[in-house]
Amino acid sequence: MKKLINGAGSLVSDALRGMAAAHPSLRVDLENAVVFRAEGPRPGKVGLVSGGGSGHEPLHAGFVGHGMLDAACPGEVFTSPVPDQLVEATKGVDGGAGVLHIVKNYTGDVLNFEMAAELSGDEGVEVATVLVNDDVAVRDSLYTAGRRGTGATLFVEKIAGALAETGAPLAEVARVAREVNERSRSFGVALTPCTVPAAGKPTFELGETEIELGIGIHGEPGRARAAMGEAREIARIAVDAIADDLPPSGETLVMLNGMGGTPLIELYVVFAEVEAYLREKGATVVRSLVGNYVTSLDMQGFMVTTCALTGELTRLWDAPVETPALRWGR
Amino acid sequence: MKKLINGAGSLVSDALRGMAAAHPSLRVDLENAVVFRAEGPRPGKVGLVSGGGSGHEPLHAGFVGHGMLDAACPGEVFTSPVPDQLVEATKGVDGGAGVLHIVKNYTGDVLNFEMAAELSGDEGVEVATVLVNDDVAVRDSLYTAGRRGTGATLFVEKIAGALAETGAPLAEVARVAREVNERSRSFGVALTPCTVPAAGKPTFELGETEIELGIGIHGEPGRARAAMGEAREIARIAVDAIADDLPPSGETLVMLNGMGGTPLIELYVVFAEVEAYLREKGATVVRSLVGNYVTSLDMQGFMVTTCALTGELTRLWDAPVETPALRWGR
Amino acid sequence: MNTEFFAAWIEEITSAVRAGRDHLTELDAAIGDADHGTNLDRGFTAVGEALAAAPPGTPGALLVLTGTTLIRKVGGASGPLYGTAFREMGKAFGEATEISPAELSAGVDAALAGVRRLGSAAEGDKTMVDALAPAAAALSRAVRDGLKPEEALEAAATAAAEGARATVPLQARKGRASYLGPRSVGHEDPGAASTALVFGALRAAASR
Amino acid sequence: MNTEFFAAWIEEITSAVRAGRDHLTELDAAIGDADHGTNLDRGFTAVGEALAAAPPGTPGALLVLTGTTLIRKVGGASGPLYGTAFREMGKAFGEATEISPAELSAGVDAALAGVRRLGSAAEGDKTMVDALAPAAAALSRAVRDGLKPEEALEAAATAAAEGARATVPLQARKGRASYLGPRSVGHEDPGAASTALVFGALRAAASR
Ligand SMILES: Nc1ncnc2c1ncn2[C@@H]1O[C@H](COP(=O)(O)OP(=O)(O)O)[C@@H](O)[C@H]1O
Ligand SMILES: Nc1ncnc2c1ncn2[C@@H]1O[C@H](COP(=O)(O)OP(=O)(O)O)[C@@H](O)[C@H]1O
Ligand SMILES: [Mg+2]
Ligand SMILES: [Mg+2]
Ligand SMILES: [Mg+2]
Ligand SMILES: [Mg+2]
Repeated sequence: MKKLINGAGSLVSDALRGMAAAHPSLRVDLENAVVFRAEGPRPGKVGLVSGGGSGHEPLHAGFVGHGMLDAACPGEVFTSPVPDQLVEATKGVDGGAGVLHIVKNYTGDVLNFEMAAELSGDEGVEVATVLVNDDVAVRDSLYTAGRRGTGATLFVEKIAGALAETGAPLAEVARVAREVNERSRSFGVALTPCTVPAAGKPTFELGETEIELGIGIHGEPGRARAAMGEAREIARIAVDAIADDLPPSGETLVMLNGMGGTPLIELYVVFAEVEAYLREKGATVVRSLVGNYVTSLDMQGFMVTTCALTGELTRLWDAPVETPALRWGR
Repeated sequence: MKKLINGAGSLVSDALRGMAAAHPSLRVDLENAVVFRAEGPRPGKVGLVSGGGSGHEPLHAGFVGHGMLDAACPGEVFTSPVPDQLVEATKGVDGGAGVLHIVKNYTGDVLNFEMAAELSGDEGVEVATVLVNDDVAVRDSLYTAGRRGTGATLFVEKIAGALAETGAPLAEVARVAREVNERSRSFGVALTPCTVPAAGKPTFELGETEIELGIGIHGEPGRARAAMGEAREIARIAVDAIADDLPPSGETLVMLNGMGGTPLIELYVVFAEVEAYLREKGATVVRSLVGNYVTSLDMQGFMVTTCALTGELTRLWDAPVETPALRWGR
Repeated sequence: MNTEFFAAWIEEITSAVRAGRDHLTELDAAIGDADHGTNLDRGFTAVGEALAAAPPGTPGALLVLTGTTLIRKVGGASGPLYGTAFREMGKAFGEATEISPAELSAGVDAALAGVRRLGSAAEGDKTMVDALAPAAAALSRAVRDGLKPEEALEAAATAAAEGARATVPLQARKGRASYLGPRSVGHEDPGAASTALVFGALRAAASR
Repeated sequence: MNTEFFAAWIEEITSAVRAGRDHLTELDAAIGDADHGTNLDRGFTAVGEALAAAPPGTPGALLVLTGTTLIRKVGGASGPLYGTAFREMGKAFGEATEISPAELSAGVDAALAGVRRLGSAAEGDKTMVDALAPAAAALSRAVRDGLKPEEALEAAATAAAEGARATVPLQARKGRASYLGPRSVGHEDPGAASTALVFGALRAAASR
């Protein structure tokens, strides 16, 4: 394992120093490991706090800024943040209109955010929570911890962030956030595992002609292994998995997300296939993102995330956003 | 080798289909393999054409748009584009004020652009050329093909593109492009080789504790091999190599560029070290980019590119840009 | 069992976790996200610092501080779960300075109840509950049968270890491993394995 | 040597490049960017299509079309360089329908001059010139010495192959390999190796 780090123990704080140096629009609280907007909370605006394990960059700290998050809490690699950190963030972004917690559905994230919401409530901050659970690879949610939160997190953060910017009340922001989640689905494929720095070796082994289908974003193995094929076939497997759960139709937002180690040129190849196949199935891709947005360290592979748009969601998606990793309109 | 492709032969055109589907702001001429701005040339504006081998995405097609390039010509992977393609692009972007060719200094790129410039001239388009050669890893340029063009290409494209947008004449745009190149330096480090799809295996072998110093952007081995160390040490090696050639001072633009396969969290760790060390050496990083901008397929590693700013260059850097991979101010 | 005893327990856990860190992380790599060993190691290192900074005067206070520190420093699923377990056990001990085997057994029951409440996992879901529940049961049986303290702790440690091993053939229904569906079968649950270490450490503390 | 002869030459080059593609790409991987074999294979495949689409009537026209197609389809350094070589050779043949050994030799000299002009590489810079220049010299010597055509082509092929092999100990001063400095020593130049294939194909065409 070769990693550009000064040590696995200091990875998150070293990276936060880099973010602080690179982005004057952010205020990085190194002590609490919270990334805030430099300008602080705006009175009357709902604050948005997201967080989760590190290793998914640019998620979440790369999405702090106008039109998106107010604060992000990075945990250790693939480990949810701790309650103290989340409380610090929640208090720090409260402009009096309450705070929305955006939580990916993993036991660890859920438990730590729950504790933080309770503690923040004790300190007088109104907190609403949206649970993101878009990953169709997890079936039988009765017998599992439920669907994982993956790519749709970005959609929720962007769209709820845009609505919050208009001064909408907490209940409204939470409503739209849940709606985005309900209209979104994801499915991921890995060509290689990733290597967690503190573990020092790949999270699983994969042969030269094998791929993992239905992966999450934590280097975990997927639900099944399949033979490597052409981009076209693999793209269709992912779209079919999504379509089985929510038949694509109408104006659709698509993210073709790289898992961190896949060259952009390959992501465009896959996107061409995904777009064509969705069209064949009757949906129209009217908005898209292609690139590394919700990653698993150095994993090679991709994830398709779709969101069935409404007029309101499209308008909010198009609204200006100014963050390190997503920016338009300003 | 596992790649998300439909075949090495169709890689570039498949990816171009993906770009066309993802970016309505682009017009992709699939037959000639040229990526244009959708809106076409603006009368009186100097056109900017860049190009080079594929495998460096988002360079160059990801930088086509307002405030940057007018067209990009992707060649086969790591192979310069051909003259026909470049002529097509040059004619297609000419708004009557002439066209600037931005050429990275590699024998292949130089020869093909030269031929294209001659052919375009025959067809009545005035062409000026800027040769980018910022890579300090190549010394003794008398005994080599000269310094390679690497990271500074992005700076040249952005800053010359901003000036062209103001309606400045070709000579002026070429002048500022050359100035950016002269004020820029790069040095790259690889932790792993990359795999060219048509070749099917890694371009070189590197042990578990070895790194390559002074790499280019074509998966070629560097000038020397060294032992893997902490991010801090490696960052300092890169900055020292640049400083040996052009002592850092004053307001500086820095790109901490990932080679394609390195997680963003590691790039931020390295950036923190680069910024601190440049500060120690007397320069002030006032503008920066951290991410995958000029890549070598799936290579893990990074490149530091610096540019000693002037008031004019900073203003042009800050000017609005609206391309798939670089966007602000619009 | 006095405050020193419980301090020794925490020390024993800390060294067992340190020694077992890579093993726990490997178990987690197979069916989770490869951080369980690192998580607990980070957590108990912090617990050591917290206890040294402000040594608590009672077993209850010591365990509450242990739990609080775990919640504050670990993150992930195991942080709140282990944290709650130690906190509930500490709260069950109240202000007492000497803990009887029966009180210890009641404390472990409280820990189990806390974990169950928070994570809503049942036995057989392939989680730490599969080691914690049999340990609690064995301890309470031993107390009821009037076994010597060392024998009681031995029984609890054995039950926890057996419970952990018994997670191998199970299909996970809680936590990350559940995402794997049938592919989670054939691997030991990392949280159950660490719970076995925790009860092994209790036995070790008693035979110090 | 008539138009068919030169068509046969191009066919022989095409199959030699196809067969040697991976080897050439490996040579390029060692000191370049791992595309030389792919580049030439793509180029000569396109040449085959172009010649089939509009079969030229003279050796000169055939070689000019070959060169133009290489320039249009290959890219990289070798596209313009090989393209220019074939174009210059074709231009040197003019309208002639039958080419004598002396005219062939003059054509190869013209090709060499074209490559030199474009790439400004000298002998010893570790480029295709290191195979092309000795081949040109051997051919001109053979013609001057009145050797039979097959012997002359044999001499050129041998000289090209030896020239290519002789690039191994050299340090590159042109092209991508020059960036490696002393590390370019110990590897055969891919362009010199492909030039040896080109002259081997010329000999093969003669003995068809
Ligand atoms: N709902 C739950 N109830 C009880 N224990 C759980 C639950 N979910 C997970 N666990 C335990 O937590 C362990 C994983 O801990 P850890 O790896 O530190 O956290 P994470 O899963 O967040 O990475 C699992 O092996 C399991 O024993
Ligand atoms: N300036 C030059 N003059 C002559 N030949 C050159 C020159 N530069 C490169 N070459 C030849 O081109 C070959 C490389 O061709 P190729 O790999 O197809 O192009 P690229 O270097 O652009 O990838 C080298 O091995 C060398 O023989
Ligand atoms: Mg975890
Ligand atoms: Mg090349
Ligand atoms: Mg885990
Ligand atoms: Mg090459």
